[in-house]
Amino acid sequence: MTETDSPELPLTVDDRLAAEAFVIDVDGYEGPLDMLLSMARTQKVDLRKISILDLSRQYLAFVEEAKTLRLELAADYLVMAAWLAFLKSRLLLPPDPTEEGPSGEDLAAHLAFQLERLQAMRDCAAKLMARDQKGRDFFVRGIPEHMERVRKVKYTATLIDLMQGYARIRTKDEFRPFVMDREKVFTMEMALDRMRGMIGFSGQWTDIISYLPEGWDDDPVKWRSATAATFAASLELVKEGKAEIQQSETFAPIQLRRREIPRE
Amino acid sequence: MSDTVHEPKTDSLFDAPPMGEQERMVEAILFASADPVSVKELNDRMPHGCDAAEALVHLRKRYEGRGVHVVKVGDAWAIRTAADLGFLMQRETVETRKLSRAAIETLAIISYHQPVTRAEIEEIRGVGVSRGTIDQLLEMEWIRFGRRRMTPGRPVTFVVTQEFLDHFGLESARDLPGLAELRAAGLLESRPLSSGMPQMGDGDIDAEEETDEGQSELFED
Amino acid sequence: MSDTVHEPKTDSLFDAPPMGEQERMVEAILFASADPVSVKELNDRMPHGCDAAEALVHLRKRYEGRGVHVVKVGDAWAIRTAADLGFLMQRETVETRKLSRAAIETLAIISYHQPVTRAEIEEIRGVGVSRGTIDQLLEMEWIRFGRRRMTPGRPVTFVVTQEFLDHFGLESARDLPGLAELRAAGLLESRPLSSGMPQMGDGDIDAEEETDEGQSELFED
Repeated sequence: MTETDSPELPLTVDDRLAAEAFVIDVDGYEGPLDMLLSMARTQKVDLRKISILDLSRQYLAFVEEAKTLRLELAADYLVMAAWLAFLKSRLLLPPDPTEEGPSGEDLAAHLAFQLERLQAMRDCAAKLMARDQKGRDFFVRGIPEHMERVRKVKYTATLIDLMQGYARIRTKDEFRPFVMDREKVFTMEMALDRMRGMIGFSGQWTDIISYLPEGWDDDPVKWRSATAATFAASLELVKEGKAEIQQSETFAPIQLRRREIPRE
Repeated sequence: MSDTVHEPKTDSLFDAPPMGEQERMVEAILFASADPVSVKELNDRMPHGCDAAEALVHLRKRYEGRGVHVVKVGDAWAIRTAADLGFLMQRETVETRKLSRAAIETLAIISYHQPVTRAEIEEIRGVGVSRGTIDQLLEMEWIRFGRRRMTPGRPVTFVVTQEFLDHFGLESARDLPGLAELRAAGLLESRPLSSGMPQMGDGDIDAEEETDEGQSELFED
Repeated sequence: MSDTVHEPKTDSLFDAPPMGEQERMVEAILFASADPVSVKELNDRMPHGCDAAEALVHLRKRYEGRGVHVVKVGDAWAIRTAADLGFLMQRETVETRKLSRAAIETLAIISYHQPVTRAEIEEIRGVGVSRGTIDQLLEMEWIRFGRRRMTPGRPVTFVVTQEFLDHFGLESARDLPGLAELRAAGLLESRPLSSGMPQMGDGDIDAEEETDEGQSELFED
């Protein structure tokens, strides 16, 4: 911070100190309204009796000065300056009856209201922060006891549950209400289950009829169901790549054997 | 859920415990909790037929002038040390993050004008409110989102929380210092001017309705 | 540090606060501290000339019979919930669940065959009965121990309780429908088992339940 290193700005030390002060001040303001408010305070009157005209002049003078000092002003400040210039002209010129919108006095009154409200909020903020605060002036319980959540499970059953349970045991079978009697149906799932266990031992071509479960070959209805299921299951095994299937001619026996897993 | 609170006592299968016992129960529950406990929760935790609200009246009186007080925080209650004994508690003092001037002012505006939109805060302060300021207050749980304003754009509003009341030792937002005077002076009204004034926020303040909703819906839920 | 405790009061430059004030101070400190506080620490924190030990005597008396007590923890002091109000610190949530299949079947066997030993239950079910299942039914007070069977080993028997009868709306266990009635009601299938029929999954269930000792059996889903 030497004093002679800026030849393009022929300013005195005082000028530059003042300029720096402006920069700092603008930074310190929370926007143009805040700046107006602190300017208004220097008028040392009730905010309601403040001279908006004086305030506008003061603000515009500040902005002019900032310009000559080549200070960068935030857009907000310039917008406010433009508006205050407009307000100033309205306040100074006689009212134009053809003009729409609020009068200069309305606008000035509104600005005064805004300044007063901002000041009021500032005072409130100060009062709020001056209150006794938790953790600073008063304190909460140091050893709070955490509420324990006790989860209690109540088990229940109905008489039907009980009887169904008993029925299940006495029939040694899954209790299945409202299920069609499928005594004579051999499902593909059953066939698949059966064949999966057997296919591994079948290196030779074997007639699929030999896979039929015991006791399913005498009753024609059961035989048909079992044969169809076994055939479908055979195809499924082939599809899964676990078996190979062949038939030499129409109506010839269908033969199945394990598929050797090719080495990779 | 909520109807359990005002259940007539005649419904009770058993007699409620005597009021002295109820007072003890409220005392134990409030002592055990660092956070305020609502009357509803007190009633829920106490045996059927208890009247926590009445027990609270007795308990509060009992602790008058003592080292700890029974305080009301919104619709909940808590026990807090007496403020005049704060000097004994350096050990318990929590270093709170220093709030910026912007944050303090924003907080004051929200508490006095709630529910209030961001645009309204900006109009009052005459400067944009940074996201960080709002975020900080939300994070401290001193403010929360209120109902959306039924105006174009349906902007969100901000209101203060129970934690705010607790922190500043307020029974309700109506007890904010100087609130009545400010209202009488018309300083809590939203008074937008139809044209001219530069707008600092989103610029839709003009569109906001002019009704003074301030303080009318302090406790939304 | 330690010599401050027994410092004679006459050394004090200022008069110590009145005992009532000292009691308030102890109250506030004990309330706000995260740990129990020793008499020495109380004296250190309180203004010069205070007698925390005496204040504690008063405070302790004041909290006698209240919802919280001043208690000694080691050589330090703390405020604690009165033991008889501990129940307030718990919130009970009751969840209703269906009894597991194993429990229902065991219960069914006991109700139809009582008095019945565990070995007999297992024989009828064809599956081992876990201790957990029996314990659960005992705990629910739906079954209880009957007389010991006068056979080698004198095994205990199980019978159903009045509680069980009440729950199922039965006057006595003899009112339970018999096999024929179960069949007539469509609860029993009359189809005889075909020996050639693959028993889907039957073997699996046995193996599964037998290894399934204890708690896991209680929760079917």
